[in-house]
Amino acid sequence: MPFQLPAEVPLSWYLILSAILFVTGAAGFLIRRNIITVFMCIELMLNAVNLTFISFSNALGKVDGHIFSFFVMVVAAAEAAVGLAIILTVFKNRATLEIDEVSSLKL
Amino acid sequence: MNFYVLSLIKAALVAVVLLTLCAYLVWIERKVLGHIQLRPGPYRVGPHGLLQPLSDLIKLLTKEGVIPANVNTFLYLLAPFLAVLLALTSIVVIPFGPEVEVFGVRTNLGLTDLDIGILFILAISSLGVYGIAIGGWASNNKYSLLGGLRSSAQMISYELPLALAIAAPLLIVNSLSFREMVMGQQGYWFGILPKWNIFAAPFPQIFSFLIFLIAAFAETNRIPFDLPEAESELVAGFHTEYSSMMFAAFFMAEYANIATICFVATSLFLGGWTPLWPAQYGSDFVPPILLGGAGLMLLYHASQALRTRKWDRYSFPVLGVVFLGLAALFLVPALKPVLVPLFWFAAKSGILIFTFVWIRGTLPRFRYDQLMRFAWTFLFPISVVNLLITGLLVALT
Amino acid sequence: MQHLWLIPALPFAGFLVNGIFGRRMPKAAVTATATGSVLLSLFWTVKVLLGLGTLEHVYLERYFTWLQSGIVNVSFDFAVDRLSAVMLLIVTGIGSLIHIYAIGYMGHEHGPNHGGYYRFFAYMNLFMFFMLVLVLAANYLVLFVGWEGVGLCSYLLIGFYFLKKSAGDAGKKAFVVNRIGDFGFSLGMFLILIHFGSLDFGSVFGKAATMSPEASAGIITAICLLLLVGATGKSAQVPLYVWLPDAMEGPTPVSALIHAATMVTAGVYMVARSSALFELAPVAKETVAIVGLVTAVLAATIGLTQWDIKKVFAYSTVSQLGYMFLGLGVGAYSAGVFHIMTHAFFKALLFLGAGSVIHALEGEQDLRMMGGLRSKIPLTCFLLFCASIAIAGVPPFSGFHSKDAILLAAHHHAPWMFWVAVVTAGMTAFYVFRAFFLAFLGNYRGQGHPHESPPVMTAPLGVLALLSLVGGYFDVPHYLEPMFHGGHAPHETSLVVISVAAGLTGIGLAFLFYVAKPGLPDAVSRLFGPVYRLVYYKYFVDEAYDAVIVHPARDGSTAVLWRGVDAGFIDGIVNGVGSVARSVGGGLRQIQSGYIRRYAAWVLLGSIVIVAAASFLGGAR
Amino acid sequence: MSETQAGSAVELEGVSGKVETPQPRRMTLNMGPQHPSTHGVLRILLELDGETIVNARPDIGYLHTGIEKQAEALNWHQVTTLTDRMDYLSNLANNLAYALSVEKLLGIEIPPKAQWLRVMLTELSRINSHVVWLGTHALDLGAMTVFFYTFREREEILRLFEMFSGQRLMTSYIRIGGVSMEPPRGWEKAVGKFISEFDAKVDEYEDLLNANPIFMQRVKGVGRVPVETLLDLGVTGPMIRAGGLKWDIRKSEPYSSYEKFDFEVPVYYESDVWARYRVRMEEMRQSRRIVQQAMDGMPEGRWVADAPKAVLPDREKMKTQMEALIYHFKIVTEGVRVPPGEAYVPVESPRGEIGFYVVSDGTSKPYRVYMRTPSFGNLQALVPLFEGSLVADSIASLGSMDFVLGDVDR
Amino acid sequence: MFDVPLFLTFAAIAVACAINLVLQTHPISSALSLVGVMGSLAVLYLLLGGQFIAAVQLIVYAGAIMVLFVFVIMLLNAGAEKRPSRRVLGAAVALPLLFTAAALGAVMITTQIPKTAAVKFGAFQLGGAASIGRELFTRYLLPFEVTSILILIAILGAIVLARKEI
Repeated sequence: MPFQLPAEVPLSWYLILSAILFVTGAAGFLIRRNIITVFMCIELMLNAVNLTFISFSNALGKVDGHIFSFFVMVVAAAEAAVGLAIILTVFKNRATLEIDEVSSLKL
Repeated sequence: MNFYVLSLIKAALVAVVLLTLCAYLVWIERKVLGHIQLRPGPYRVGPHGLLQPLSDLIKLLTKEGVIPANVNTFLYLLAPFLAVLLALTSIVVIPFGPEVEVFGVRTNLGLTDLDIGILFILAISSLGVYGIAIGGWASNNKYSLLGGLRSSAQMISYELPLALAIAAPLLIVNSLSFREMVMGQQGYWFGILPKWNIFAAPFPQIFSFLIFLIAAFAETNRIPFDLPEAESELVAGFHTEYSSMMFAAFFMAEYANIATICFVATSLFLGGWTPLWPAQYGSDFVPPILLGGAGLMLLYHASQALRTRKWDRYSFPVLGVVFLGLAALFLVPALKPVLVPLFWFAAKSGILIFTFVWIRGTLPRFRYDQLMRFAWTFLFPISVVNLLITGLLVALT
Repeated sequence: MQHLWLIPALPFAGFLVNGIFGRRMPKAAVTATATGSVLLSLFWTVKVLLGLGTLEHVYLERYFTWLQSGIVNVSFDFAVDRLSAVMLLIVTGIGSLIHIYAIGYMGHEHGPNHGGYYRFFAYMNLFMFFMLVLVLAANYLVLFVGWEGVGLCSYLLIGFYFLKKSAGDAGKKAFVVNRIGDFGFSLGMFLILIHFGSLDFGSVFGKAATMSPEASAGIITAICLLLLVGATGKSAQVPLYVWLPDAMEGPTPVSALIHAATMVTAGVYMVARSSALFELAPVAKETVAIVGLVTAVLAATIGLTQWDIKKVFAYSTVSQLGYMFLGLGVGAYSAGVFHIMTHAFFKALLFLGAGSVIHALEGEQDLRMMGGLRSKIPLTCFLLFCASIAIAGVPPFSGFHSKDAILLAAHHHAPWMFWVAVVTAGMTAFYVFRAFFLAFLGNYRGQGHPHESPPVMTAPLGVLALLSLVGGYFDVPHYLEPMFHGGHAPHETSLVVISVAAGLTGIGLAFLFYVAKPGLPDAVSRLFGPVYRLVYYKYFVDEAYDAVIVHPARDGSTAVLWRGVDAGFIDGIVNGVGSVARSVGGGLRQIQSGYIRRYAAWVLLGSIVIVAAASFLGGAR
Repeated sequence: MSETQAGSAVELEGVSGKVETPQPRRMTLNMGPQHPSTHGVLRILLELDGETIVNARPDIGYLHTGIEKQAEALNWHQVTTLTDRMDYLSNLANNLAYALSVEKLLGIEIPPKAQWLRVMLTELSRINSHVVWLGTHALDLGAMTVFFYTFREREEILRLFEMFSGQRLMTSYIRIGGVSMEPPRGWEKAVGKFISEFDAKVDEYEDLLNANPIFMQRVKGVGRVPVETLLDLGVTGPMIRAGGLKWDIRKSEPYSSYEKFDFEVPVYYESDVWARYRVRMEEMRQSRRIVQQAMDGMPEGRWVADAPKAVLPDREKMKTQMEALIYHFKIVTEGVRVPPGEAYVPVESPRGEIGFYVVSDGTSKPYRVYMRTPSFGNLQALVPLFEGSLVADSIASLGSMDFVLGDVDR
Repeated sequence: MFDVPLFLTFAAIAVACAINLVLQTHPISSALSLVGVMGSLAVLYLLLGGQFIAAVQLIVYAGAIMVLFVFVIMLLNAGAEKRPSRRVLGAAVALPLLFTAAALGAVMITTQIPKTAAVKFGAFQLGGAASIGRELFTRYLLPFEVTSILILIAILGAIVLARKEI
């Protein structure tokens, strides 16, 4: 018998999906050079984590995972507001979005 | 009957009706606007321009769809598709009438009833900005870009008061489902005044309703908030470069959005399909009387045949008979429970849609910064205060 | 439910509307909102009181649990008994009159967004809200909310003309001095909480009555003394009275409403409210009486010499508040509260009349620049005369009744107190009529052209004048009698005669000094040169406070806390830590490239190591 | 998309040296020549910082038709038709200015009836111009309906023009020596009907706009330029009167018997779009007054001057009198011979001062015709009006200048 | 009955969009891919019984945060990324690391999660607005209030940073 689809989705599938998304986000963070894209990769990683939360919430039958991901979203919103404002300012002062050209964050 | 078959039938019905409605909204708008502006509006194609939408459609279909050089073709084509898709999606949660029995099948008048229907509407409408923003960006035109930018800022800003205005009736009815929302507004004060949310008990939601309407104007990019397509500044804003069916898609999205938002307002604030006064005082007879009256007037005018156009002599009697037939349909006992709620729903939404057109014929356009200031320094605080007062009063009672 | 919450909520709604939208609203709408809300509040008060009938028992409304933590369990309750009923009527009644008056008085605030007009009314409404919360409170914490709130409004309103430095300074002074009092009050409150385990008036007084007196005498005395500190701050008693005369920098309606009629009586109200505790602490009670007496005398003497018409009335207010404290201290709580009411009538009238004079003279406040105004603004003159004879204790007007009740009780308690108080009463009559004669008789000494105030200002004054004249016949002491346990002093006609004589003597002397023989005051002041200067400069109290408290505190902070502790010790630690960190960081900075993605790679590497360690070493099942 | 990308990234390598802050990126927007709100083919290069205009450069000439040069090739009477084509909204004022200049050279006395007719028709054309301005201006601000209301009145006026001259737009009614035709029968009734209803119509426009907070927000304090600047730039007409300068040629140098009419010159001082709007609204009312007076006091007599060498004779006379036939032949074949000299007579057109500087060398064709047109002068104010304002405000300012591109480019 | 195919479909869309996000050079394409990821995740949340969180995912993430991203990209008119110069070096460091991370994740998931654990569609009933709201306003009240302060600070920060002159 060839590969048979299970009747229900195993929990590990969700977790593997989440891991794939997370690693993709991390890869993007390390590879991309555009600040905005890098920022979006962070959002992708947060989303992956959210998926984990929701999956576990479902597996454990508790609503707490939803609450956590709710908080993650709130934090992401705040982070996006401030982060994009910083990007705007950087762009205004440096006229570039290349992340490697903004390397003065050191002593 | 099978759930899937039933859903398919309903979906097909709603899709056909909605698309026709969008087309005829344009006709209605042009007619009403024309009469506001001392001119007859569309008059040439068909009796009183009734076939105008059809001719527009044929024209737009047969036009060449120009894709300008140096645009991102994928996104350029995606944008109108996205806009119209999202605009049409939100219709699924609107309840048009109560649960009825037609030909032995019990079903809700409406496509579906999500527990979180109102959140669904908010989610879809918050996505609606993508069509415009991407269209503006992908056109590779400065006017389009400015239009897209303005619209994204505007729609984000007005979404807040919109959501806050929606939240106030939610507190009263205590449900996120549209159907329960409407069910919560059944009944009459003193047996005569409807218990709609704008007449709600502790605190009439009239302010929420007004805030909702204002924000709805902004969300649908209508005058006085039509900055994304302000023709005197931005030529045509985000759809400057679009032509033929892609333009038609944007156009249709705009009108579908108007229709949807009027449906939402009707369900949230005006009691959905609930009649204006109780059935025992004869509210069921309003539709046949109105339609029958219209039919009789048409027949009368046909008999006069004064300065009407040549083939009004034929069209008037035909339409008159059609109206009389519709009036008769409302009197058929089997169809009455289906048609009467639909009539009330349509009547309320129609009045709101008329308001949209009316405002367009009356007001000038805001300046962009005035628009944003209006949203953040007036509408937002007002809606917060409104929500707080509503919450307080609901908690106290 | 009588919906007591509506009484403060209405002015609060007015505050919200005016405070948020006032800038954009037309002036008439601002006026209507502000005055209307207070009038509605008055109306609601009357309705509630009528609905509650004779108020044999306390009527309590519970709203919600406010704080719940350990032993603290405070709910947000409002209560009405006879005491708060009287106060409610005073606050809303006088408040309404003064709001109406302010329409005329503040009407000339021009400029962008009609100046501070909407701001003024917003503050006034906020004040009404807090004052009503204070009066309606059913426990000490809610009372404290109102207490702090009225302090805030007082600060805002004293500094209303914040472009004037003196106004800003006066506001700050009031705020700081009140803080001292509030500190005492809050300590008292904590003691109550610890000792009785509750802050509700009902349960505290109930427990105090049932506890054995020996066990708790000391702590109750401490509580009462601390509460008294709070009361001296709010009610401007010695030694914390210094802020009230300066508070006259605010607009006159503010002086009338807050710094004469209502807020400053909060201390009296609070002591009367806590009478059950004070009855158990004779030492504290005696202290109250002495503080009141000292204040009354001290302020009255200062009032004799002031030239600013509002300052005269301000010191008079301090002095009258002293009277009220005296009344409380000698156990005549109801007389003290009665005096709150009559004082509210005639002192509000005095201030508003003074405001009318100032308005007529376009801002002139110096008595030396007035005179002969009787023919120019006769209506104001008549109204001020009503107020003056009321405060001077001439029978049968209102001041006579309440003052006499206090004096009788004082005599019953300790005769020497009576005699001191009688002399003070004479001085009161003297300085009030001194101001009156200087302003209205003689020749006009100013330059401007005085004009009568508009009816919107004089109409409330008329009402107040009527109340000042007949207010003594509201038998408040009798109404309040069941609330307090203090003994009723027997009526002695001889004492009444003495006090009336003192008042009349004061009036006569004033007439002699300032009308009959205008040269006499200078001669007298030359005769008692040093004493006169001492009094004229207000006993140098402000200077003394500066020298004793303010300067040492500032210099000490500079020398010890700043130079020594902060710069030497703390900065030393910080700098030391910093330099260590810097030298360590110098080594670590080699890793820091400035490229964010490299940091991210480090983070990733680190987390991989941690997760791997966790799963392979210990975490695996 | 081209954007000026001034400045470059500066490395902050721990040095405390002078750091050059790069200019924020600006966008260059090409407004026109085909743009809904430039009212014709005007091109404006805008340099934007966000939505604020940093720099504006108007580019004119897209409508250049060489009218000045053409005029040198036509005879004196034919030039009249060119003046119509400069400005389709104030053709009668243009006719009048040209006619007055030539008449000054010819030295002809114009009969009162012609003068009164000229006044009446130029004032009607002023109303025409202002209602069109009002409609398009409101349309620019997004108020569609006003446009249709004003065009209702415009239609009435054009019908009147057609009645007088047989033409709706290019009337050429005012000719050298008077007006081209005798007023038609029943004109008093038609004009009277129009002006009796017109004040109510103006009230109607004001009802639509003045009570509208959005309109007020869009015009009040917008496009404010000091009147001195406007004066330096040669701006005339309602724009300068909205700045507080009471300058109206009808009052200061009356022509065509304007001194015999009773009217006010509206002046406002704010010098913003709102003031310009109010000036024009008030001028419409005043023009109606003038038309009323002209109609009531219309003198009897002939409508052309008695100058056989310059004016075509009556058809009747031509058929019966030899002399008339000769003059007719001469004027038609070679044109009017104007004595050598030069003349300039300014006229207050709806947009401001218009004048034709005509030079004659004694032949039947002008040696030179130079036009001082108000639109060109008013357009000078574009740069100070635009710079520092928002794009949306610039639309309002642009509309408030009220220029006709044909008048600018000639 | 449909949940396995639905999961597979939307998981595939999510992964495809995520990879597209990383591979696209133009930020706006990346942003739209991220919207795709979020949309498909919202569907997965629905499968997991999280109706409320799915709606919030769309409203907050896709509807607000990503619109903000698109807005900023359009505002800055950011062009496509230039070819990275140090690609080889970056890849040489990053890819082994990522591979390790992925392997570690796989190991963790396979060893720690019981094989039998499965997601039954419709079994989880607590994902509605009511139950989440109740938890949020009782047990998680303090964190909830703290987030409001966080948002306030973020607003202030954004305003201060985005001012014309800084």
